[in-house]
Amino acid sequence: MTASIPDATTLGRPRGTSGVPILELRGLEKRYVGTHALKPATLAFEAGEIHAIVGENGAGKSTLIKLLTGVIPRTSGEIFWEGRPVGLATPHEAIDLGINAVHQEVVLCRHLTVAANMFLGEETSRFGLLQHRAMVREAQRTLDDLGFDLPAHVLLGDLTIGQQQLIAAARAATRGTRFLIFDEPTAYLTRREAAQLFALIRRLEAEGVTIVYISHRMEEVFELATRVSILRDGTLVGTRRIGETDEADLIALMINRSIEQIYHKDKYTPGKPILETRGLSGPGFEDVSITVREGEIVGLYGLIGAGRSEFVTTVFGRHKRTAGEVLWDGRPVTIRSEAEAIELGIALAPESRRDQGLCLNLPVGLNLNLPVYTKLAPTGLISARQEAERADRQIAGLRIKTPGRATLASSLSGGNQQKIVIGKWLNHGAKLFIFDEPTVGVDVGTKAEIYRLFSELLSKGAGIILISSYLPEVYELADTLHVFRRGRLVSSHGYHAATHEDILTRAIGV
Amino acid sequence: AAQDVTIPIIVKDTTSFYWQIVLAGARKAGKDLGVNVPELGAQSEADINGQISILENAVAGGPAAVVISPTEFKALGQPITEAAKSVKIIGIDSAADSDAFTSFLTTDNVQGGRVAADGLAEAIKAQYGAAEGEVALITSLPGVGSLDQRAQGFKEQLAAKYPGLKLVADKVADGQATTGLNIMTDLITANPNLRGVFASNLIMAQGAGQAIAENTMQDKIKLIGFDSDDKLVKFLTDGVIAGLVVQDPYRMGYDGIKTALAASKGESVEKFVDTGANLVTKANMGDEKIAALLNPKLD
Amino acid sequence: MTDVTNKARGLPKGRLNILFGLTLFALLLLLWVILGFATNSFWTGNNISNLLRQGSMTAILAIGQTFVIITGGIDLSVGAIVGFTSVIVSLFLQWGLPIWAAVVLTLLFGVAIGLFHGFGIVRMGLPPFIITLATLTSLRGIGLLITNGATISITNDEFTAFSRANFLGVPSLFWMVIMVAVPAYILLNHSRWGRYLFAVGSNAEAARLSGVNVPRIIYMAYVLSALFASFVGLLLAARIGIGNATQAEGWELQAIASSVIGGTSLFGAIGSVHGPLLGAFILATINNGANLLNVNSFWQRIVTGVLIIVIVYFDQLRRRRG
Amino acid sequence: MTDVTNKARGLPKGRLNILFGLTLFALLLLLWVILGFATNSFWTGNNISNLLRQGSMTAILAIGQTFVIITGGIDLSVGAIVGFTSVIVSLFLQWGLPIWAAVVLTLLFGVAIGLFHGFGIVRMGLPPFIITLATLTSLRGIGLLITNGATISITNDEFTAFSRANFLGVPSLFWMVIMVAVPAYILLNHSRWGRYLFAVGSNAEAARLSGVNVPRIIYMAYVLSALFASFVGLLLAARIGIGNATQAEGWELQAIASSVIGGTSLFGAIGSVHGPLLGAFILATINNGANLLNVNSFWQRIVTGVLIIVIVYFDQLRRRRG
Ligand SMILES: Nc1ncnc2c1ncn2[C@@H]1O[C@H](COP(=O)(O)OP(=O)(O)OP(=O)(O)O)[C@@H](O)[C@H]1O
Ligand SMILES: Nc1ncnc2c1ncn2[C@@H]1O[C@H](COP(=O)(O)OP(=O)(O)OP(=O)(O)O)[C@@H](O)[C@H]1O
Ligand SMILES: [Mg+2]
Ligand SMILES: [Mg+2]
Repeated sequence: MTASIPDATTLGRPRGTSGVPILELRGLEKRYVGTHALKPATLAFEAGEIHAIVGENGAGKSTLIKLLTGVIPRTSGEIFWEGRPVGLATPHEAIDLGINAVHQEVVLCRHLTVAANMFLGEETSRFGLLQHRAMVREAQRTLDDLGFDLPAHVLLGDLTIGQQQLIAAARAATRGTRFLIFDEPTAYLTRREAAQLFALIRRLEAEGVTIVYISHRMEEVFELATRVSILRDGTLVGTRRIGETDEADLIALMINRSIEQIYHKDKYTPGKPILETRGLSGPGFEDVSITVREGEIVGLYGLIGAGRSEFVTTVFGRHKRTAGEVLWDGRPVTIRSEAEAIELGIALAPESRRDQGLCLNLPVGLNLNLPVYTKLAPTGLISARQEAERADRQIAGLRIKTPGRATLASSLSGGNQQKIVIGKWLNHGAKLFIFDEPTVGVDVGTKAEIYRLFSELLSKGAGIILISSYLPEVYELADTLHVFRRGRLVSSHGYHAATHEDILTRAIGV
Repeated sequence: AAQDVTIPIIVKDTTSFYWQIVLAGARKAGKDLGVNVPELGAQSEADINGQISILENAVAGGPAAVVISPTEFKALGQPITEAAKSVKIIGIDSAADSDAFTSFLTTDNVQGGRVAADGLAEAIKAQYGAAEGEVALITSLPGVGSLDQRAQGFKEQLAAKYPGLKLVADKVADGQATTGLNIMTDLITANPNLRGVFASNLIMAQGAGQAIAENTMQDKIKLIGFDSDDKLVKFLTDGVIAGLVVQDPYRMGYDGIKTALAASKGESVEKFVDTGANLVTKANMGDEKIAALLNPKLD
Repeated sequence: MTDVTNKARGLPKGRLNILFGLTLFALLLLLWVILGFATNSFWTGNNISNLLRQGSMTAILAIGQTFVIITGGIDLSVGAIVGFTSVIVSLFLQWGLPIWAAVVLTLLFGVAIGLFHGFGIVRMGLPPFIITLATLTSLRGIGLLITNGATISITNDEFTAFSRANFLGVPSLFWMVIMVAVPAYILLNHSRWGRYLFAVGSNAEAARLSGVNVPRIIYMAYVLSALFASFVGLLLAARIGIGNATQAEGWELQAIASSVIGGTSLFGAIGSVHGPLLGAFILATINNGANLLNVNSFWQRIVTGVLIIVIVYFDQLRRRRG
Repeated sequence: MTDVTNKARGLPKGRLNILFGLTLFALLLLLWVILGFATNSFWTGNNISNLLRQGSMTAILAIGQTFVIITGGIDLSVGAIVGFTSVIVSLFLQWGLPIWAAVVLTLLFGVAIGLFHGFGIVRMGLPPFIITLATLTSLRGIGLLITNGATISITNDEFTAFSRANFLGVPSLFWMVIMVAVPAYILLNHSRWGRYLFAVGSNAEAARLSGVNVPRIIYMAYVLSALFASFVGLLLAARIGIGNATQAEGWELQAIASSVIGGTSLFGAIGSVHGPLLGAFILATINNGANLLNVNSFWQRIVTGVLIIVIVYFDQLRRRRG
């Protein structure tokens, strides 16, 4: 038996409730070249609990999860499953034990159908032949059963990221799972989808499944978890029962300092209009008229697929508008390409860092400088010194956790990658900044910093369009809040002029 | 009415100058005799399967007779025997493993190799006083029947008649003039005592000739090529090349069609015709007969 | 390859594959009808037999190639394998081995080459392009070395008679296509390994995390491709009656072109069995027709190039609209 | 291609590129030292000149190819362009055009071909593999049609003398490599277009949203590749003194192999200028050495294949460790 081994970091493992911990780590450690991603960690997961893990970007949360699911090999340490040591060298081994995970970035096959993805690796077949129809039926039943309004026969690539995330969750939940890990599952979900996910989690909990839940959103942690562990800089700094802690306590443990206020907002008197759209229509949205003034944050809220991203990318010249006008500084303009938009003074931080935001296999420095090479090198020839200086300044300014500017973007943690997506526009000298889901996967500390940066931009006379599916964020920050539903602008509200419930009702459209 | 008569001619490789001359001869015969002559052929001498397909397609078209130059002795045997069941087959240039040919007009490639050996020996003798020293052979492509036969004839003749000539390198290229050029320059480097080279087709002779010209080795190394075009004729005139073995492809094409037409009408034709291989040197290139071989009338 | 060309991926396709297959089939029929009017000889039994024979080998290669391309790889070695195995089987027959033994041993060579490719990709981490390019070069060299640059004649008439035989009026070579295509179809569309081929091509990491043995799937794809190529080597040897290492030069590009014309995506995860079949027979028809119409063989090349562009362009269009 | 082989990408490399370049250089030197001991003739000035000449054309092709591969594409047409432009320039010279005019016009042909590739990829949405394969086929056909399968002799001695000339004791062909490589190096590493090439190869959508004109960069890559190929066509014509459409067959694969040996990743976004140069000269040295050692030309092929595997394997290893 292993239960007698004393444990320094866990604060009194509750005994007697379910006996032997279902999964236990002893001195588990992971080193990458140049990064000590997880320092020896000892922790026990009780059977049937919902265990949250919180920590800053790059604290090692995903690394821990990858170790538990056999995705990457560990440097040292031991893992015990129901008291027995296990190797966990391959994903297969983890799946066989009943350990499944919904990873941070959606990892499913876009070219396969939803049903094929749900059954991937566990297909049902008769005489060696796949039971196509049976699998689709079964997958559809599961989805319906979970209350997800999604078709099982379409290609996964045809769904939005959020919907794909739900499929990933449904899939992990239905595989004879005994231990299920969610790595920031709500990052790309709207409130409604998040509610569906929570219902699923509750249900699994009732079935006795042990759940590990990673999130940067504190209220989710407090809503769901029974216990919470805190990682800081690869070190497991503590575990708390949820009743014995509060938000401030967790934040202090995570970042080693306290934040009095996350949503930092300075009010500026709005100046001249920078951008105006009049009856703008394009792919995925129709008849949208908004105005962004100097010193103002315009928030766009809506459910997934409401057409907000399409609207801003069209303004940015990525798609062709089909009707309406765009006015810049009061003059009508036609923006035919992204380059023209940038030339005018528009900056866009897109929503999907993997697909739109980053050149993952290129250095951090190149990613940060990509939009400004026209300025860095007006003649075409680049000054290596200037290039390096600028990159270093951004890395320092945004506190991007990386060994250096030459490191590849792919080896950064999710949140730090997000900082690059935002950071590359900050010193660009644009007048209008469009941030599409800028704080997805970003830790509280950094969030606060990003909001402070917003203020700084506003103080210099810039305007901001902020898209967020996370209502508290837009609600607290936006001077004007526009609500989108099915590609149309359905209502506009001043700062704090409507309640959360009002806005949600508008977005869902009763 | 004669235009309804179709006699396709199938060569080994339409992308080579030599076969274009054969086709030119056939074209002329077609015009003279009022016969429709489709000009067919694979895109490489090594493409045996391609030629079989072309033969099959040609026979399917219901021609009066077929003139073919088989790329490979064994491989084309069965298909030709098969084809001969429905039409008369006339072979040109090379043989095939079939006795179904109505007539044959060939250059003996083995004989061509021997002629090359003789020419090389003579040139070396003229330069060094005796047919002695190191020589090399450059073949354009592996696995091509006619080239293998030339190599065979060349080597046999060296062994039989010129014991003083030692074959120090037997190189096979990839059909590219540049490769021939590179092989030749490296041969020059690696064998300072090299006295002669036989480059056994047009492209290799062009590459090797260029290497000799680049290194101005024409007085030290005697090069014998095979077949001709104006580039090689210029080399010959300039003394870069010692000699060329030249066949009579034009006549092969012309007489091939002529014989095929006769055979298709049921007239009796000669079973074997040797169209010959001649050594051309700077000395005899002015002869009328040779000049006609060097400058075939292409249209 | 470049993402720019890649927009089509994200859009719905669903059953479109089958539809597209039909459209390609319509194109093939159209070509046949046109040729039927343009020449007297096209619709003769003899010519159709020829056409079927001529497309057969490329078709089989293209199916194997498709498996590899679906995983997101490429197999440049198939032409060289064809030439090499034609030498091997001729050698075995020359030694007096019975046909069945020579055939089985030759196919085993194919399997071994495929395993080697899998090993290079999975264990050594080499790009498929490179390892198969290297095999291409080396195999031709080994084959030439064995034959000393010459050809090996096959004197076993039973073996060579096969390629000219007909069965139920259809050339035996075409039966071989069916014999390969039917199991290939079942494997690709109705077995879990087929599913995994697509999964690996779509997102190897996702497949791995789902417990799919990705290396095994990669091995499978390359072994099948090499096995099919060695099978074609047998057919070629039977057809031309000799073993010669330089044969089938450039067939890898023909096989890839057939596959892509048949709707396979070089980015992986999109492909079928009927597609490459149609692609191969479209290419064969172009050549056959050009020969019958007495089109200059230089024009044939030009036409082939242009047709490849046109066909793939319309494929792209259709998918984008889809 | 398959993601499995792709793990190496995620790891940090930093200065390793330079180091790797050095190591390849060390390999080249090692080969030279060994050949110096094994033969008497290797280190003669004459042979070094030959070696430099022999590697030059592939080297220039490989640099152009590298630009394309960095964007995540591939250019299969370069060999055909070389053959085709050798015909074109011979024709111009035959017409009596002055050398400079013939050269400029020929290079313009190259640019036009590159623009066509860009058009096919950007506007028609064709995969690079397919459009360049089609051009390969068609260009050879057009070249053959122009020459009617023959060769066009170049009688302009001034033009052909160039390839034999030396300048400061170094063959003029090698000077041409330098003339191409230096601007190519500056373009790739010290200009913003170079950065854009990498960005497009890594993630075209991200590049686009950062204001990069992605289509223009793709056009640029293919135009450069085709331009370099037509330049090589000029050099080839000067060197062998003829224009012939079937020349340079298979050089595209040599160029790609040189590029990959030199560390270029076929997945895009990784590559340099010195890498393909070293790759090309390593391949040239293998051939030159084999000729000097009088190695059977069949063995040469085998050795080349094996060396490609070994070199790329160690490259992968080094990167993975890095
Ligand atoms: N493949 C890799 N190679 C090198 N370092 C890596 C690699 N993957 C992660 N790291 C490093 O390990 C550390 C921990 O990363 P991890 O992804 O676990 O962070 P995280 O806590 O999940 O952060 P986030 O909240 O941003 O997702 C980071 O510093 C990251 O840069
Ligand atoms: N290229 C396109 N052409 C036509 N319609 C499109 C295109 N891309 C997306 N759409 C549709 O436009 C709508 C808006 O989608 P989008 O994901 O941009 O909304 P959103 O409000 O940004 O939601 P979120 O960002 O939360 O996912 C969706 O219904 C989507 O299917
Ligand atoms: Mg993470
Ligand atoms: Mg969006």
